[in-house]
Amino acid sequence: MSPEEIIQRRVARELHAGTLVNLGIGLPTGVSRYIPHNSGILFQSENGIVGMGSPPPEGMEDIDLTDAGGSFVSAVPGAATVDSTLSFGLVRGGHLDATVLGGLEVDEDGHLANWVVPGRMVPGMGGAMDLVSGARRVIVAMQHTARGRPKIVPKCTLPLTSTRRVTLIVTDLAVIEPTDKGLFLRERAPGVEIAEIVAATSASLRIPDYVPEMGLHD
Amino acid sequence: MSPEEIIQRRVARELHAGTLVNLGIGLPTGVSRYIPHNSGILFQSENGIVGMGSPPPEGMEDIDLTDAGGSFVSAVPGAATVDSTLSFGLVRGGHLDATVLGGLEVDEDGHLANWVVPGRMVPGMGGAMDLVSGARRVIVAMQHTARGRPKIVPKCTLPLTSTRRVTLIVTDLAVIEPTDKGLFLRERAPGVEIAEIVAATSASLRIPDYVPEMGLHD
Amino acid sequence: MKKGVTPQQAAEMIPDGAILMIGGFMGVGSPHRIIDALVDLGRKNLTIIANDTARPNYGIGKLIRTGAVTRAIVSHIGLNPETQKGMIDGSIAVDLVPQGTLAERIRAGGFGLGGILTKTGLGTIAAEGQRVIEIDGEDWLYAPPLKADFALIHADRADYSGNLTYQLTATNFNPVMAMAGETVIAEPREISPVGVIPPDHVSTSGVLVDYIILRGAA
Amino acid sequence: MKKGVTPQQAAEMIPDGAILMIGGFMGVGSPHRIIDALVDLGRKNLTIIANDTARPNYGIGKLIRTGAVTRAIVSHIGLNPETQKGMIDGSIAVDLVPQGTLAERIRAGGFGLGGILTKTGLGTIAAEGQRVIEIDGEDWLYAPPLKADFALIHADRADYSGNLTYQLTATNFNPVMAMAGETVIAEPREISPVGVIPPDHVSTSGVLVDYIILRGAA
Repeated sequence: MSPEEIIQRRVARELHAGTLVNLGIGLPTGVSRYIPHNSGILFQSENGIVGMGSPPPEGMEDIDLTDAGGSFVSAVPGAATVDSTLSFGLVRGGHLDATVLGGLEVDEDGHLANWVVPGRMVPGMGGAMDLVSGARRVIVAMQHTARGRPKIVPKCTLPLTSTRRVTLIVTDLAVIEPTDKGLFLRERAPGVEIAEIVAATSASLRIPDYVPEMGLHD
Repeated sequence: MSPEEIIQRRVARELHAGTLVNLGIGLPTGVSRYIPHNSGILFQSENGIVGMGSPPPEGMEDIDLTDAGGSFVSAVPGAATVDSTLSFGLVRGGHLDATVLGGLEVDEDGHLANWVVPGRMVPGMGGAMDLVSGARRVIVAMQHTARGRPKIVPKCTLPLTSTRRVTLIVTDLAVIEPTDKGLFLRERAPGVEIAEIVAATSASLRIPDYVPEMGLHD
Repeated sequence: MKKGVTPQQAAEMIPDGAILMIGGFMGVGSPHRIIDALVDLGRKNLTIIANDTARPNYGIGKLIRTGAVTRAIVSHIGLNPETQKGMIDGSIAVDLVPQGTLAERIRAGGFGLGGILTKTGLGTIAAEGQRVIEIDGEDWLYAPPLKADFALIHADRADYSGNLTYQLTATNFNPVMAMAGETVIAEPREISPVGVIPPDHVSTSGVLVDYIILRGAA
Repeated sequence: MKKGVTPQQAAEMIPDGAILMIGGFMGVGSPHRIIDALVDLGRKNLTIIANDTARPNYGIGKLIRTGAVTRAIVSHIGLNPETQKGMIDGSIAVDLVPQGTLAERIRAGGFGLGGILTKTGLGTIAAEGQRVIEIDGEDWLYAPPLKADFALIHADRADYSGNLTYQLTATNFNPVMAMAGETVIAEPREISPVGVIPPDHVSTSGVLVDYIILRGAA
């Protein structure tokens, strides 16, 4: 199983029937592959739809229906179109159960940096700052390290996306929960030892007596 | 011609083709009687429609289509439904060309009082404060006096609806324009002498050399 | 699939002392069956956030007549002398709020905004005791967001997943209140299978709606 | 009846140095024919308020490539390296604004509000130099309203009176920008007689629209 797949399958278990969820572009988008059609989970895309569906069959694309990355998508039965003000009203107003976002860094305060690398990458924050500030739960889905360097750090060196603490960090090695007492190691990826996680993390981790292996969504 | 009809016919001349107009309940509503159907003027009702039409034929009322007073109305071809936030976005955002409102008092600053008589009448301001603050032009349509007492006064004794100066006062005796130099008498009602207007007005009026008789809409 | 309930079941969820938003404008577009059930249960000490209190013993006026309401945040009570009487004798605390300000305050509550900045009411008694914020040398009246324990709304049509449509001036405050209630109960006139309402015609997404009043349930 | 114009006539109305709002999200729901005409005319020194600058030489990206844009107020430029390059070399002043904040700032401009109060961006570099307002002990980030000389919007359908409908995620910023442009030019895909769009399906009332781009005009 690839690192991405481990992350996506584990995140899928965090999403509950009957709720509204926003998946960021890239790795988070792939979480939807592990959500059954009858799950009762609705996906929001911040460019204006509640009830986004999978990519359409070849040749059936609607040029007026894309995700926030501009890729063609479909709509599930019961979908609703929303304009940009209502789309972010859903986000900011606490109507979104969860957002799943990629991360460049997360630190011991649970702060996320994921929108800019000054001098190197200036994409703009798009909807990320609203999502992290407004969603009821913020789940960071990212590889544990980037080119061997830890991404879970004592203090973010990159500009923050929000000063709000994220809810959960899911990586290919671990599930970590930021709290006001620091970062708690909650789960290990299958076959991964605690020492391996600690070695790949520059932030200080709080390690309970029992750290189970993560369950993965089918 | 009744005093109301003089006022309504004169106000009708202030409304221009292709604009959006809000008529207050009561005397102002009657202004629409003197607007031809092909005028290109659209009426807004703040409870949620752009393009309000005349009362429907007997037995054809739609219980979901009323004016702000709760009376049944119709919709003109090209009408649009708006919710309360958009309805007042049109008002506050300066998209409404004119509002025509009744008045209890108007004073030398051009300030209008029309929503409460403390201790005697507590109706609430409804949409009046937004309309007076937001419409591009505010036309007060009222009888010149109430039970013989002037309603155009040096300083309002009743609580103001807005500290914004109204655009024009149209009464059964006169058309008066509030400016930063005071109230200018612009027109006399047919057959009415200037002295009669001055006598019925406790505010000080600025009187140009030539004060024409008002033209009335057919 | 949303939970369908009878008006009685809906009313039983609402305790004495609850803060309720109730849609409608002079009773047009109000959830009349829920109101009747609240009256039947004899609920007390309710706070009502609504445009108005309709007419005596009609719509919200029924809750006024039975003494269920001890506080009302409304824009207009002019057509319900019983509410005026309650305000004057002190049995109902009435906050009169300009209609556009009321709509925006509810929206701010539902959209996660910290309040609104408006010109409406500035310098009038409706602004007494309220904060004025200067921005670039210009004064704006600040008004705080409004939220409610329950939003009781009318709809023209619902689908099984809670998507709602409204009709004409029965729209009014219903969609914005659907954003601002902790629990949202919708009383539709018609109920349809999912997919009957096209995404572009959904005015309120089902993700905002908690309960639907069942058809014909007495 | 609205004035119909060709894309060229529309572009000729827009002077060098104008402030433009342009609808669309990664080019989906953008007024492509007006953009092409602006490029053909070689307009310069434009300020663009939009969600993004699409991709290189696509949609708003065409205006970037031809050097027509000297300032951009946008939420995202990640998929257009030419805009990023312009930002870094200083040829384009880019203000990055969180997407939900951008939508609300445009709305505030069009709805006559003094700005917005949001948590989004608070404590991040996106809030640098911006005003923080404390309300009941809680900090909110203030962001000012946005208006434009012209709003250039896409629509799915217009009627002769300028009423507009949108389709699916091509809706995005178009309806809110229609409120905030001094002059509003709509580029619909289809044009219908008045009455073809029912009042409840009109998303933007024709009173907001000044010009309609004619069908097929080359």
